[in-house]
Amino acid sequence: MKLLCCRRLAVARLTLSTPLDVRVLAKGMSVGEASAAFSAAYPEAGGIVSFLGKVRPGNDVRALELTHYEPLTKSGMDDLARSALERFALDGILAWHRIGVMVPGDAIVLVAAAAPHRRNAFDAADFVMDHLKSAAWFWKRERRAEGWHWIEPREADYQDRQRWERR
Amino acid sequence: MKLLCCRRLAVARLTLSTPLDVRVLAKGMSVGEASAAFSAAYPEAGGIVSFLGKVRPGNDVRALELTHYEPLTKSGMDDLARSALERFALDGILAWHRIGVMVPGDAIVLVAAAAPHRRNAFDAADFVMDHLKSAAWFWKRERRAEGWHWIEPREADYQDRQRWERR
Amino acid sequence: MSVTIVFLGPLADLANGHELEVAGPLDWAGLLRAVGPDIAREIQADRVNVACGGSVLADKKSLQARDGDEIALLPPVSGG
Amino acid sequence: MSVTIVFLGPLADLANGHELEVAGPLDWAGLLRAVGPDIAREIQADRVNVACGGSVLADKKSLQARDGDEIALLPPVSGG
Repeated sequence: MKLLCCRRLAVARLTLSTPLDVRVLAKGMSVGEASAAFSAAYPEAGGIVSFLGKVRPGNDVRALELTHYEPLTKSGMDDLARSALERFALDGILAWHRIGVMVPGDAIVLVAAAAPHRRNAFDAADFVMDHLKSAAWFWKRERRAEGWHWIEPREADYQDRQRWERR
Repeated sequence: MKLLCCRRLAVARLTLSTPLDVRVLAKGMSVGEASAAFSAAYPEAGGIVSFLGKVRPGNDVRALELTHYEPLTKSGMDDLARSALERFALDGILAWHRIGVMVPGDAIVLVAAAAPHRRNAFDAADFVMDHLKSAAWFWKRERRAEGWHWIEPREADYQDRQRWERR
Repeated sequence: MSVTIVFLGPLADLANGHELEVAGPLDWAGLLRAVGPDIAREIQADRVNVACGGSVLADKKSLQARDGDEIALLPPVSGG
Repeated sequence: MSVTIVFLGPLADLANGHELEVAGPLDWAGLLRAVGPDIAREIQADRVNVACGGSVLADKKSLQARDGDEIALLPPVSGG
């Protein structure tokens, strides 16, 4: 009984829009609540795949800053989520992305995809992440001991995204 | 402050073994607590991919029963998790699987993989799920209006697993 | 002491039970006789595995179960 | 009224600021003059996109910004 009550509470505190929930967040990210609410929102889904990206503590990184271009960011992420929804016949999708300054361990991005079968949920989360990495309107820099450094996608990130064009 | 307190509580209620946490669960599955504890256990991971499989309500399904062969199940899942850990250079992996009778909406399986980069986390969760579907010691049957029906993996499930042999 | 034969998944339906105790020792031919013709036909198919003493046999026809061993008849699995 | 030029990501470092206001209208040649030689060199590369009025231009050289428009200079992105 207790668990059921708490799960409902967590869901009640957070209302997701369905089938798309896209957010650009200026601070914090309620990963646990979002995941619980997402799972509850799609009771008919057989499989839910989630990706959580966090700031890595290595390479002497003190902080990470994500900036964006507001007139393009949200609408670009909406288009991306909508195309994933259609391409992979999803029940629903969530794509949340932080902007601002974060420290190691902080959540940067959360993507969740719900589908009747697991293959589509995996592919959709993968597809959305590949595009958020190198085809969404964000710019990332790291603060190390000696100052700020802009981060460009790795060559692997571009190749990952190109996989989806060949299909 | 309140959120931080709750997240710590959730983690404290559940102690995961690292880098492998494999469980065959006879009842319930604390998906939210497991996910929070897993993320907290790998602060150095840049990417965490989770898969949650649930009983689907369609096809007139009233209940789903998973049976297993205890002398083989847990050790087989341990081997599978260990091979994923090595093959994909993970920080850690979690694989939980229910047995017993479940109803639509109940969690059947939870897999989570933590890695420095997202590609390995995606591949590892995918790899473990493909093997749990058609190469772990579970048998699944559904109760519909007219009785119980044994479920065999779909042809797609066998093909999904074979992808990993070709590499 | 005896040998226990465990029927998993749909084989339990066919066997009308989960376990059968038979006198040991038991080899492959003895197993086929012990389980009856319907189960015997099923377990001769490649898709059915046999475990003895907690290990899956690479070649089930090499079965040599001794008193106290548990033999498990493992039809195609389906998890997740 | 005027045209606002917005510098994103590393271009803001190079421009020593996030925005620049210039008199409109402004075409591609006018933009290159307005931002100075260092930025001009950067934004001529294929990897830099240009948006005007909230839309990314398919052909940035076709830029025709009017008074009140915002031009965004978009270097290679990096999210997630």
